Amino acid sequence: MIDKRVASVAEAVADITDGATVLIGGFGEAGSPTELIHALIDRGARGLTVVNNNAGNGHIGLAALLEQRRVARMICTYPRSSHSEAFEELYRAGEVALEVVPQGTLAERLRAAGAGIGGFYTPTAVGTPLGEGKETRTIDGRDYVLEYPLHADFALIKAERADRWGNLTYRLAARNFGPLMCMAAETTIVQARSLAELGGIDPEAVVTPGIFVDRVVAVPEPMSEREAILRGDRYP
Amino acid sequence: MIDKRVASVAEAVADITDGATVLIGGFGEAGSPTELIHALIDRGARGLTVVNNNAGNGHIGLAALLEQRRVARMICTYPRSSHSEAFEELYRAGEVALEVVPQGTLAERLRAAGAGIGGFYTPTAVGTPLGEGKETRTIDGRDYVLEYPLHADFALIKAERADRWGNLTYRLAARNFGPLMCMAAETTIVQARSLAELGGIDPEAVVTPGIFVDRVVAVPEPMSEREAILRGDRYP
Amino acid sequence: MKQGLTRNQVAWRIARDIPDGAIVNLGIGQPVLVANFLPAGREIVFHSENGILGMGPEPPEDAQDEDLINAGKQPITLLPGASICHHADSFAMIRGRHLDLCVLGAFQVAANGDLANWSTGAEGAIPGVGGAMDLAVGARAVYAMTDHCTRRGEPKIVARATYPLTGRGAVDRIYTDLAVIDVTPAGLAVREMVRGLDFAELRARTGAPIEPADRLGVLEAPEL
Amino acid sequence: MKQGLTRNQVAWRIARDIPDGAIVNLGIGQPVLVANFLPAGREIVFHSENGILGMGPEPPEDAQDEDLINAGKQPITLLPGASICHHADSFAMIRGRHLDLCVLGAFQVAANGDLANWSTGAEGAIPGVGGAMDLAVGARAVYAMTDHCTRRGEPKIVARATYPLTGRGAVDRIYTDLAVIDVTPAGLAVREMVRGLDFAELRARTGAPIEPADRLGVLEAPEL
Repeated sequence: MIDKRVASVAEAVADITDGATVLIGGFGEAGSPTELIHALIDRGARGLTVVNNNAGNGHIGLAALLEQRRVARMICTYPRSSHSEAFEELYRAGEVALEVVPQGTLAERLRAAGAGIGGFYTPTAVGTPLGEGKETRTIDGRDYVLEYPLHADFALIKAERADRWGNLTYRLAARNFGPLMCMAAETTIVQARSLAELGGIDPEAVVTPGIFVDRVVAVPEPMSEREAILRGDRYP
Repeated sequence: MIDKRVASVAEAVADITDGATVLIGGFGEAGSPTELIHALIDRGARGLTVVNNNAGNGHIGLAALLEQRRVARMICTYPRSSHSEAFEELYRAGEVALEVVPQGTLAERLRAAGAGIGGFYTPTAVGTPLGEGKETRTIDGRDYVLEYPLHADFALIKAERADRWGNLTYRLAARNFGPLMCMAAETTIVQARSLAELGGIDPEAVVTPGIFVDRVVAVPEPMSEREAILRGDRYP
Repeated sequence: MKQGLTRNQVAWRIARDIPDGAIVNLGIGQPVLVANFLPAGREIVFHSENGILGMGPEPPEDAQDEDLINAGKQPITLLPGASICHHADSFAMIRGRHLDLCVLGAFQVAANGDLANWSTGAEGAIPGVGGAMDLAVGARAVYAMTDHCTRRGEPKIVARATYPLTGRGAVDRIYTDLAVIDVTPAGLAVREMVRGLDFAELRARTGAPIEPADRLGVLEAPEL
Repeated sequence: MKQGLTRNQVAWRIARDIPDGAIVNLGIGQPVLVANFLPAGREIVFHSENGILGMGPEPPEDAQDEDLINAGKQPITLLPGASICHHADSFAMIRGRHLDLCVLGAFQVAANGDLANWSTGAEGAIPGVGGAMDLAVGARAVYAMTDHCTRRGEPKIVARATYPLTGRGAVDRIYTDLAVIDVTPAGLAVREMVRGLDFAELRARTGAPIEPADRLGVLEAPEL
């Protein structure tokens, strides 16, 4: 029997080891798997490479992971925000490396990793500092740079519903990078607001098919990043 | 106001001209836009390049378009089937050219066209006759061939529901190439079993966002390919 | 004497040029103002990089939803006809040239349309690009919305960009507080200029050669 | 004396090797028989190239639906837990190495695992490849299911494929009516052989060098 459900967030992240590359879903406050990140902080892995659109807000979730000095390298599109002081301090202190990737290129590199594509030509970043040093090619009169897939060891994803096969739905704009990161990681770990019976998700409504998911854990009332920041919450 | 609805299939295909490249959705009997193809036959355009997974069945739809000598070139993955005699006769008589593409490569080339990707490296067909003459590259120890996007002038697609912005849903396995072809064509023409009021399709359930669709026409009771073949139907 | 348009007035001017039915992405910052001034009777579809097509205005505070934000991380609503997709599909729309128009802010626009809007290249600054490079290269038309000069009076329209580029030859038209300027193969062509400015003055405030377009109109907007 | 297994028996034998929880694609033709012989208690998820994960068996004729067919164009059902996707996502599953296993028919399998199953290369034949090349290169494990020899007695397991290839080094294991053979870096290793055949006979019917594996078992199956 296929049963990807695990009992706790601690169990879900128990095999994430030092030096792992970890994709973390979410865009702004929508879709952040905050409880899984906190479990990862408890787990204690260090020297991580973390991929996220941003670089954490306030002092919870990814920002807390950074503050706990667990992240050696951030790959993101836009590290700054109104509450990104955790990253900014570490970056200025030289305690975390940063690779900035254009957002569409980040999404496409994740998809390429999941889809078995060895590389692709994108027009994005041609002639800019982020295209420097990359192989370029003119195809049908348009210039492109060659980008490579972005594979990872783990993905931490927040979904709305999940079943024991790992089929997922997402809520509204919390979908963002989730479906792509699920494809790109060797092991995909999902926190879902609710668990459905098998067959409880309409086959046409499944956004991430279970084939891309390894573990599912129920987190019925995930933390609100916005409220946590307003309250000044810190983790741990 | 945005209103992509047109009154008839004839109006929907009225600007398809000789020599156009036309993507035709469907896989087997699921998702074939038969009524749009018949309108295209009535329209009279010749010398078409047609892209479809197969090459028509019986004597309706794509098979009829072939029999009417409108197709100069077929790009498909698998032209033969239990009822593909129309294509086979023309092919043996040298009246239609054939380009066979691996199915995953066809899907990915359509997606690349829609997504602005200039080319991509796929491991599929390496070392086979379908990879011959293609640029190859070894990336991280795996061999790949370089494939290019497959752009088209028109796409003919069958959907389940559509609204006036062109948002689409598909029914079950009739989804197949539809979402990809909608992205890849300059002009995408859709027949839908029903038209929804704007807002009548759940935003999370939209499979093809309206941005990829140009025209929508209601065909409430589309022909069953299976029944048409059993009856021996011919078009016109 | 206040000579130029306010930012709201520039936004109003840009909004007038967005045709009915257009699919539009408004960049973070000044460009979002454009949505406030759409002429009545036009149905415009707004795209947001984070997987939203058919974005509506910010809801009242008690109706905000953390799962419904735009690329600027601000609460939004969905209009009837809206759809949600993931990031790869959202950027397929952008990179695949499906957006009719994008309005972007600018640090510099060069005479050849080169756009710099993501980094001043300053020592110690934390870089961040978001979706700007994809939008610059992908949208069918790119309008730059910018002050004509910096606060220190330096031109933002320049012969060659000195800041790190966002995209080469990306910009089709520039809207400033002083002028509306087309980027053409022959150079920068001024379509509209505010009253009370003569062309020599505009030239003086512009860091690249400009010429009047065939018909030079007046850039004006109502009090806003 | 009928020496070898029937096709149903080969399908039964393959089914025994599919572990609980595996995600599997069964190629068109003989391989689809495998689904009929799954050992009780194993939950196997079947993938079909045309965007279906969680495919169930063919329904009775009065419950068939033209919009619910598999890659072989046959009517199917969906099991609880099934999902639908488009072709690019379906082949992302394949090419991206997410399928645990694929069973493919074969014209020829070479000693190095090269697979030929899409074209005999015959003059005048109409080529068609479908998803075979993607499956050959993408599935984590590829099992070839084939008669050991052609009807004319020619070996289908060969030193070098003479038919046009489907994929290089694609096959991990070969199941025939006579034997189960692993493709290893050291060559073809026979894991199981039917009773009543000696290894020299098997060698004679095989067009490539074979050696017995460390433990050579008996290939047998119940009457089916």
